[in-house]
Order: sequence, then structure tokens, then C-alpha cells
Amino acid sequence: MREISKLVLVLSLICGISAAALTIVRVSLEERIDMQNDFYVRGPALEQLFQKPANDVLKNKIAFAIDDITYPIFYMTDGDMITGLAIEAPGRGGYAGDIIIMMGIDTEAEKIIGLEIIQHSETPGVGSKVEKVSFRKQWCNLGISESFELRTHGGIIDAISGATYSSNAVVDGTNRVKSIINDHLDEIESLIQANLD
Amino acid sequence: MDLLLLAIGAIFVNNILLAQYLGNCPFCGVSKKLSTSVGMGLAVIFVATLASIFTWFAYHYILKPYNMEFIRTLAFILIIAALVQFVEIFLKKQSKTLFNALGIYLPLITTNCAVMGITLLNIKYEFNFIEVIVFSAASAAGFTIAIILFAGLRERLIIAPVPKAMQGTAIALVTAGIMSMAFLGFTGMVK
Amino acid sequence: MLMPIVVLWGIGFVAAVILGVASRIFYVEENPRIKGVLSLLPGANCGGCGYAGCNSCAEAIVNGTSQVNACVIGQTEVANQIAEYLGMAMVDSEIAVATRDCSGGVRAVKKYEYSGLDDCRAAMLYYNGPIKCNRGCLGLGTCVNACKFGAITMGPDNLPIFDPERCVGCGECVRACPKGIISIISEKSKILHWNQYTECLAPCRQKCPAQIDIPKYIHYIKDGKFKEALLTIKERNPLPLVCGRVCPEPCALACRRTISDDPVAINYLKRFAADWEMNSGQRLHIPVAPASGKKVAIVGSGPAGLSAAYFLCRLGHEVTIYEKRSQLGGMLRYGIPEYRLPKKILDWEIEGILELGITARTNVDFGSDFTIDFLRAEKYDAAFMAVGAWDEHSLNIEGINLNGVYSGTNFLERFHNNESVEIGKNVVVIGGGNTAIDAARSSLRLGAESVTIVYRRSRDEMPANPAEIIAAEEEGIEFCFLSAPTKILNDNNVVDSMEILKMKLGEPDPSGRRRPVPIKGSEEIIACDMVIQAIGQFPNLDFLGKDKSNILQITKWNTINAEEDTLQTDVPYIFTGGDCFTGPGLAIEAIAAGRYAARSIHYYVTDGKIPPIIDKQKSIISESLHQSIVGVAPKPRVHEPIVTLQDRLGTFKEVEGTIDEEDARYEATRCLNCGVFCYNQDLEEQSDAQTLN
Amino acid sequence: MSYKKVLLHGLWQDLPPFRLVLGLCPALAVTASIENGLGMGLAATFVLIFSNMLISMLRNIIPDQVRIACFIVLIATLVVIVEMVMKAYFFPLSQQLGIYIPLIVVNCIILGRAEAFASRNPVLLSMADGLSIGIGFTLSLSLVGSIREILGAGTWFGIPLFGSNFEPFEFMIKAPGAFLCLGILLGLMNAYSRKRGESIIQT
Repeated sequence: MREISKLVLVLSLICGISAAALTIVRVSLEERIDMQNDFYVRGPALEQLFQKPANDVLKNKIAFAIDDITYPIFYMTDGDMITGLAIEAPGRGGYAGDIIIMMGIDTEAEKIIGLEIIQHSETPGVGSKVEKVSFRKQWCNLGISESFELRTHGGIIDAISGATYSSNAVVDGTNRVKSIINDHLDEIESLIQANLD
Repeated sequence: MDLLLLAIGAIFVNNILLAQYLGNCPFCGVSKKLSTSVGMGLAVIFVATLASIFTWFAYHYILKPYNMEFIRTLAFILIIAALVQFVEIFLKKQSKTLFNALGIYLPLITTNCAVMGITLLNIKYEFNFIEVIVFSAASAAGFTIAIILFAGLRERLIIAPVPKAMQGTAIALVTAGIMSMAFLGFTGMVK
Repeated sequence: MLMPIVVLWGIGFVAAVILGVASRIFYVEENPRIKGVLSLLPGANCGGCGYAGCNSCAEAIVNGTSQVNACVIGQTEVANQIAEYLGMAMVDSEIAVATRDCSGGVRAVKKYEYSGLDDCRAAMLYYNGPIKCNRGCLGLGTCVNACKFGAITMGPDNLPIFDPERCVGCGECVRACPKGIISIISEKSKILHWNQYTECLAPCRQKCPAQIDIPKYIHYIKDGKFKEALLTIKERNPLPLVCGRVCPEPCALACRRTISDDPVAINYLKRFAADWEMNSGQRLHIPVAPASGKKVAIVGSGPAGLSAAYFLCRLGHEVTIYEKRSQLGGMLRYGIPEYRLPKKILDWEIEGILELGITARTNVDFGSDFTIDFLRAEKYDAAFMAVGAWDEHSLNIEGINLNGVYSGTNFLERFHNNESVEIGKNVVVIGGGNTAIDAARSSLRLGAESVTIVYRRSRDEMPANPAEIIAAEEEGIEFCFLSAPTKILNDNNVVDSMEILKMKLGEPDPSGRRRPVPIKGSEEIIACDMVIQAIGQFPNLDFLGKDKSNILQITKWNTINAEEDTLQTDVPYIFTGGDCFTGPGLAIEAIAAGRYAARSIHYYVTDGKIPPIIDKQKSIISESLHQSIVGVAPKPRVHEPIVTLQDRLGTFKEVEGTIDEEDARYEATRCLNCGVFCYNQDLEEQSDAQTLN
Repeated sequence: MSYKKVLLHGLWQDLPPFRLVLGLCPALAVTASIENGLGMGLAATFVLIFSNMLISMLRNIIPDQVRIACFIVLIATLVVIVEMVMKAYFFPLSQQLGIYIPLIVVNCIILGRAEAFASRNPVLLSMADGLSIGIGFTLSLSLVGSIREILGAGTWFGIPLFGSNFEPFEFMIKAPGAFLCLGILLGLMNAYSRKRGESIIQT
């Protein structure tokens, strides 16, 4: 019995101390990790969408939560006016998990500026073709009120041949962004205003 | 149908040994004899599936809700280590036959990156429970198929007139390379 | 913030509790040695060793199926620790070295007309296994390639040669060889090994009681490798100088050359090798295993005692010999006359055995000076009783107690002790064994005018060595065959003459010799003034009666009772062997018994139980008995130098000499290098060619 | 056991993953470029040094039955720290190394050294051993990474070496290339050792 209690004590103590050490490291690095994540994962996409250095845009960030999903939203302003938004959303139904997309929207022209893929785990060479410009540019300059569907479902988007799942996931992500813009634009704008003040 | 594709993808296209490079230490060590490699392969299927189920629950019901994803590595390895050791102790007492067939390979599995890798991939791909079972069993089956094929090759390889310096692990690695090339042929079979 | 700590602590706690409890509930008894080795192994369970994890690897190491250096992580450091651990637990800690136990000659390779992949295993697969001989080297050298240490080379005769310096005993060659003729053997396992029916054994090797690898040492002599030859002999026989002189060569009877020629002069060769060492002035190094910490007492220092002491010492045990007489050697010293075995030579041989680290205490009589209780008090782990057979059977005839009537052993022993022996003019020796001949020849040398040997059967039935009989005849000893003494007549209590009764040979008795049947009324009187009776010996076990603590049982043949398979007596820690167990026998049989006892004692003191020998070879393997030998031309046998008759008489100078190197190497070429099925016919052509040159 | 010997043994005599055939997974998986190889090697070195240190410090406290579990927890803790530090300061590298960073936990080298060396040697010596094996591992990984990157992509540290006409053998950065490259390197190393007459055990 003594033996077992020593065994239990040592193992659980080591676990506890390890966890404590990890928590401390985690707390002290958390902010930096998030920053790095924004910079390297979203930065390039934001640069593409807004044609501005990533560091200028990254700080303009709000988080909008709806239906248990948190959507990170970046914005561009001209004085007090909001000129553009970049909304990140998960596209469900990919072949290997979610495809995270980011859609840029010109709020004045109510048009889509561009679509970027932030993160995916699709099969290289097949599903990964969603990253290709030829696929993504199909969204450019579409109005935000339009509905996005694959051509096979009667829409206007050409799917990548052999990668219907991946294409569908991207479409799903863009539809989420569209519905947020259509239904909650006011709330988002007020959040941004609050952030600006 | 989706699950079948998932399984085929995990076994052939993304073979855990030859395409993902996981579990290579036992791949080289245990593949010297066909019989040992069969035992090892079956043990990996068993433990990988079991470990995936446990870690999936731990992740989705404890770690994720409390926002503790950062300790998942620690939690997973602890769960795998304890699980494997428990199964070993249990089998040793309860069934000598089963222990001799599978149990003696269990200690190898604690430090087998294939098992740990499968549990991590489960999380990465955000599978649901059924998918986790199918994926982990299929990945481990991929490991088993690869190691059995490889052991067969190696048994014949001893007879081959290999240059002295290349004998042993060196020629085994080259052979594994050629095998992995063959597996490249499956790419694109499942999208 | 606290949550992660609590959760991980919780997982750790639960895991530890489950494991702790499980290890209690599902506890399985395990070999502590496996556990010990496991604790030394790195425990990474990487599988690099080819075993399924450290546990399996530890098991393999303890069971001897894997080497101590199996672990790829641990390397030398861990290997040393394991070796040390196992060494203390007294498992073989010597380095085992690969050897080839069958050559198969050039014959085996000729069986295959094969031009495929240059690999033994491929050749075997192609022909669905070996063609006739299930052993024999194919000579394609797969073992050479298999060796990672460069310890194997292909010799000129297409047989692998092993370099013990480089061999680490990894066993790769054993696994590579499809014919199973390579084995990994340590010095210890060589000593502990006994012939098995499943092995490829030349007939001589089957016949030799000590199981010396005769073809191997002859082969070495042929190549001029006398050191290796002698070491091969000493793996089985610690007394080659003695045996080279006194052994009646049972092996030569089995020599396959006898089918159409004289047998190989095996004993001359053995004597040559042994004398080579003595004359070189330097003793060969005999490997001795690390000390085991076990003590063994040997009672009696005859061939059985010396042999057991030698082998036990080589197995790493601490050995003490207790001897009743003033000098070691037993019957070898006191029973064999100087002219056959010079004492100087015996001394040199015994000295070499003692130098291995054996203590000898002389002039201590078991029973009166020390007892079984004493051995126990001295903390001996085992004892070996090899007291020999020193008592002479006595004829139950009139006048046997007269002055001038001696027993053979007593007679021989007396003048070795420099006791005065008044030798008669006309000496009669009764008996047909070696003792009788020794007594007769000794008497002649001491100045007897005539010596007569009285034997109740004919010359063919005489159990003495044929060579001895011939020598006795040459020296002028008279033989009176088919005669049994009936009474010894006296004149004033001094032997005067002896009455004998003539015999004829009847039906064979159980020993196969024909029974002598007296012829009525054929009494004769022969004149004599001294009678030596040497009609057979038996062990003198009176000392057992003196020892109050004795619990040893005695058989109805007046020998010590013991298990035949283990030589273990009724007292588990006491073993016996040699003449006191079997009754009088040959020196080489006693030497064999010494090693057999050493094996049993070794297992008894280390493991506590003695494993039986599986498929132990007891009789000649029937396949090895050939009717004819094809292609072998007769080839004259060498003769050893013999001292001329004039020089022999009156002195105890050694009669037989040792052959010289040239003769030895020639005689070695007469060996057919036999296996069970095969023998080397081709050797003939080669040696003929050599002779022509 | 001298410091010099301990410090040097990981560089040739026990060079992982060639002499010590351990840690093959990272050696194969992350060596598509030298940058990744170097990063992985350094991460493993860091973990090795400190895991050896911690285990050597705690070697007398840890009970035998839970030895492996305790070692793994300690190693895993270090690995997670490395993972977080990498994310915070070398984000692109951490993205490329992906799940192979957490898999350092099950890298046999680390547990192997912990067991074979740290659990029976004093702290400083154990750290020296970790450093030696770690540097050896880093060098090996960098070498394999260099070869595969140069041949497979025509670049080194991302710098193009051969101009635009060079058609890289893409095969080298895929899985088969990794196996082949490692096998041939091991063969060359064996050949060299044999030539020098070193007594080596080719596994």
C-alpha cells in the first residue's frame, strides 16, 4: 500500500507541477502567439485584400460572435468611415476538416473585393487547388446579396474538378460571410465604432 | 461511402508509415521477421483505436470546453502510456495466449509515434466519433500492411548479395524508399 | 488558471491509481533475472533490437537467445552492466565464439551442380533442402558475408575459418547457415556438452568415453597447429600425457579405416601433441570462467577426481582435492608402473591442473581425518567422491594367506612407496588384466628369473591391452592359459609351488567371453616362490563405516549408489563417479566420469536442478557403421619408437617413445575426417600426391 | 566516464539517427529542407538537454513502476514549452514542422537517453550527454535536409542555387527521397567506418 501511495503521489505531483509550469509559460506567451498567428496566418491575406502592409490592418480587429462561432473581423477606415471589411469564417464540409476562408468586402460598393484561403488540410494536389487564383477569383466583384452556389447546384461557381468537397466547403464559408453581412452589418459597424472610440 | 473513402485514403494514399513517416523506429526494428511484424501490426491496430477513442473524449469533453488545448500533448501521452501499461498488465494475467500474440508488443507502442500521431491527426482533422474510429483503425491497418510487406521483403533481402556497407538498416531504408514510391502511385485515388 | 493544473493532476492521479491497483490485482510471478535485466535496459521500447520491446529483449537475454549487447540504445555501457549482473547470477558471462562443427568435406559441395545465386540458402532452396548428408558445408561463404565483424574468412579448402579474437558471438552466421553446422559455443558450454544422436559425430568420437573431438585435433596436427590440437583434446581430457601413454584406444576400434586398413594411430597423435607441450617448456593457457563463488570438494585424486577438479575449476568453481595418500594421481601413480608412465610426466601433468587454481590436501583420509559433516561445516556446495577401486578380490583357495602371496595393486603400490619388496626367483601372476601384466613386467624388472602369468581363459579373452600382452611376451614372460590355481603349496609357510587345473572354453557367459570349464584330473604343479594375484578390484568403502555421519548407500556390487544420469548419490550434494561407482575401468572412462560429474555438479550448485541430456548418445549411431569404404587405399601406419629389449630389462625406463613431428603429420593424413554418413575419400588422392612429391 | 568522451560520443560513435537508429520519424519527415531539419534538431536538442537534466535530478525519487510515465510527462512538458516558444517567436517554422513538434515526445532518442544515461548519471554529465546527442542529431538532420533541399528544390536555406534552368528532382522532397537519402548516407557511413577498421555493429 505504501508503495502504491508513493507511486500515486509522485506521478500526480509531477503532473501537477508540469501543468503549473505550462500554464505559466502559456499565460506569458499567449498574447505573442496570437499576434504571431494573426501576422503569419491572416497577415498575407489581409495584405492581398486591402493592398496595405499587414501591420496596419492587423490592429483593426474585432471579434463577432454568433451561433457559438466567433468570426474575427478586420476593418479599414477612412476617417470615421468604414471602407472595407475582411471577415474570416470556417467553411464546413471539407474533405479533411474545415477550410478557413477570409472574404474581403468593399462596404461602400457592396461588392466582394477578394477571397483568401487562410487554412486547410485538403489533399495536396487535389483539394489544395482551392488556393488557386483561378478558383478564388470567381467571387471577385460579385455583389454581396448574391447567393453562391456551385454550378452543379444551379449556381455560378465552377467547382474544382475532382474536389467537390473542398469546393463546397469554400462555398459554405463564403455563404456564412454573406449572411453575416446581410443580417448583422449594423451590429458589426457599431462594434467597430465602439472600437474606434 | 464517405467512411469507406476515409478508410482507403488512410490505408493507402496517406499511409502512415510511408507517406506520413510516423512509426519508423519499430518499422526498422521489428520488421526483421514476418511473425513479429504481424504481431506488432495487430497490436498497433488495437492500441491506436483504443487510444484514439480515449483521447478524443478527453479532448472534446475536458480540454476543449475549458480552453486547455495547449496541454493536449501532455494529456494524450499520459493517457496512451497509462492505457498501454494497463492493457499489458491485464493481458499478462488474463490471457497468456493473447499476451504472447499482442501483449509483448505493447511496450513498443508507448513510444510509437504512429499511435500518438494518429491521435493528434484525429484532432487536427476534427473528426466526429465514428470517423475517429474508422480513421484510427484504418491508419493503423495501413501501418500493419506496410510493416508486413516490408518484413516479407527483408526476409528475402538477407539472401540478396548486398554490398557490405549497405547491409542491415541501410538497405532496409532504401527498400522502404522504393516501397514508398510504390505507394505514391495511390495518390489521387481518393480525392 | 487552476483548471489545467487540476485536470492534469487528476489524469496523473487516476492513471497512477489504476496502474498501481492493476499491478496488484493482475500480479504475475516473473523471473527475477528478467526483471533485473529489464531494469538495466533503457526501457525506451524502441524495438531497435528486433525484439518487441525491452521486456522481450530482457527475456531473450536471460534465456540466452540474445546477446547482452542486443540493445541499440544502451550500447557497451548497458551491455557491460547486464553482463555483470548476469555474471553474478552465474549465467554464462564468457564471450561465446562461433565454431564450425562439421566440414562435410569437398564432398558436400560436389553434390550440387549449381550455378545460381552465390548463396548457401539459395542453393538449399533451389534443391528443396540438402541432398543426402543433412549436414556439411556448402562452401559458398554466406556466413562470411553475414558476419558484421569480419571474423569469418573462407579457408583454402572452402570451409569457413573463425577468428575467435574478432568473433563477438552475435550469432548472425548461425542464422545465415542453412545447414546448421555453425554453432555459438562458449568455453563453459563446451565443457557441459555431451554427444547427442542428432549431431554429426565421427565413429571414433562416438566411441571415446571422454568424447574427445578426435577428427578435429588430428586435422589440426595435419596442419601443424599443435597448440589448437592440444586445446581440442584438453576440452575433454585434462590428462593427455597420461592417456597418450596408457589409454587402450577404444576409439581406434571404431576407426572407419579398420574396414580395409589399420586404424589411425590416434593415441600416438595424442601423445605427440601432449609431449609437444611438455617439451616446449611452456604451458598452454587454459581459459577459466569467472569465479562463481561456489565451493566443491573432491575426495580422491585419481583420474576421475583430477578430471572433475579440472572441469569444475574451468567452470569457475572453487575446488579442493582431498587425497588419502601422500601424492596425487591415484591409480595413475600407484597402479601404473614407471616404465609405462614415468612419474615425472604425471607430476608435470598434475601440476598443470593444479595451476589453474585448485587446492590439494594430501594425507587426509576420508572417514577418519574428515567426514561429510566436516564438508558441510566447511560450507562446500557439493562434493565429488572418486575414491577408486583399490581392493583386490582374493581367490578362495588353500594357501592364499601364505607369506609371499601378494595382491596386484598392493604389490604395485608397495614399491612405489619405496617399501622393500622381496622379489622371488620364480614369480607367478594370477589374472589376465592390465594389473596382472603390470605386476608381471615389474617383477621381471626387479630381477625375477622367470615370470609366469596364469590365466583361466585363452589369450583372446585377456582383458589387458593387446599392446601390453605383446610387450610382455617380447620381454619373456611366460603365459599359462586355460589354467586355474587350485592351491598354493608351502614349504615352512613360504610359498613353494602352486597347483593348477587345466580348463577348456565352454559357452559364452553374459560378458560375451567364453566360460572356462575345468577339465577333471588335469592338475599340474608349477614351481614358484612368489604369487601375485590380480584377478580384479573393487572399491574399498570401509571408510563409510567409520564415518558416523555417513548416509551414502552402497550397492550389492560394493559400489557407491548413485543416479546413472546425474551421478548424484542419495545425498543430493554428493556426487560420485569413476571406479568407485562403476567398478574398475579405464583411465579414460574415469576422466569422462569426472567431466560428467562436473556437469551435474555445475548445474546443481548454480541452478539447483540438473537438466537431462536430450538424445544422449549412448551407443554408436547405426548410420555411422559402414560396411565398406570406397576409394580409400590402404596406407601404412606409423610405428612408435620402442626401447630395445636389452635396454628394457632391469630398468624402469619408459618403454614406448613418442613419434616425431614428421610421422605425426603423416599419420594425421591417414584420418578420413569422418562424419556420420561421410568420410573424406578425396583426401587420399591429395596425400598420395604429397607423398610422390 | 569523462566529460570529453560523453561530449564526443554523440558526434560519430553514437551519432543519431545513423549509429543509434532512433528518431527516424523526424529525420525522415521534417528534412525536406535544411531550415526544417535545423529547427527540428535544435528543438530536440533543447528538450534532450533539459529532459536529461530533470530526469537526472529526479532519478532517485521516481518509483520504478511509473518510471516511464514520469519521464514521458517531463519530456512532454518540455516539448509543449518548445512548441509554444516556437509559435511565439518562430511561427512559420512551427507551422511547417506541424505535428512533428508534439511528436518529439515520442522520439525514442529522448526517452532512450533519459533511460540509458540520465537515470543513472549525475546532472551535469547527463546534460553533456544530451548536448552531445542533440548536436549530433541536429547535424545529421541538417545534412539530410541540405541534400534533399538542394536536389529536390534546387535551393539551400531557400536561396536558389542553380538558376532557372534547373529542374529539381521533386522526388527527393517526397517520402521516397527521404528514405533513400537516409539509407544511402548510412551506407556511406558504414563504408567509411569499415575502411577505417572501426569495430561497429551494423544494425
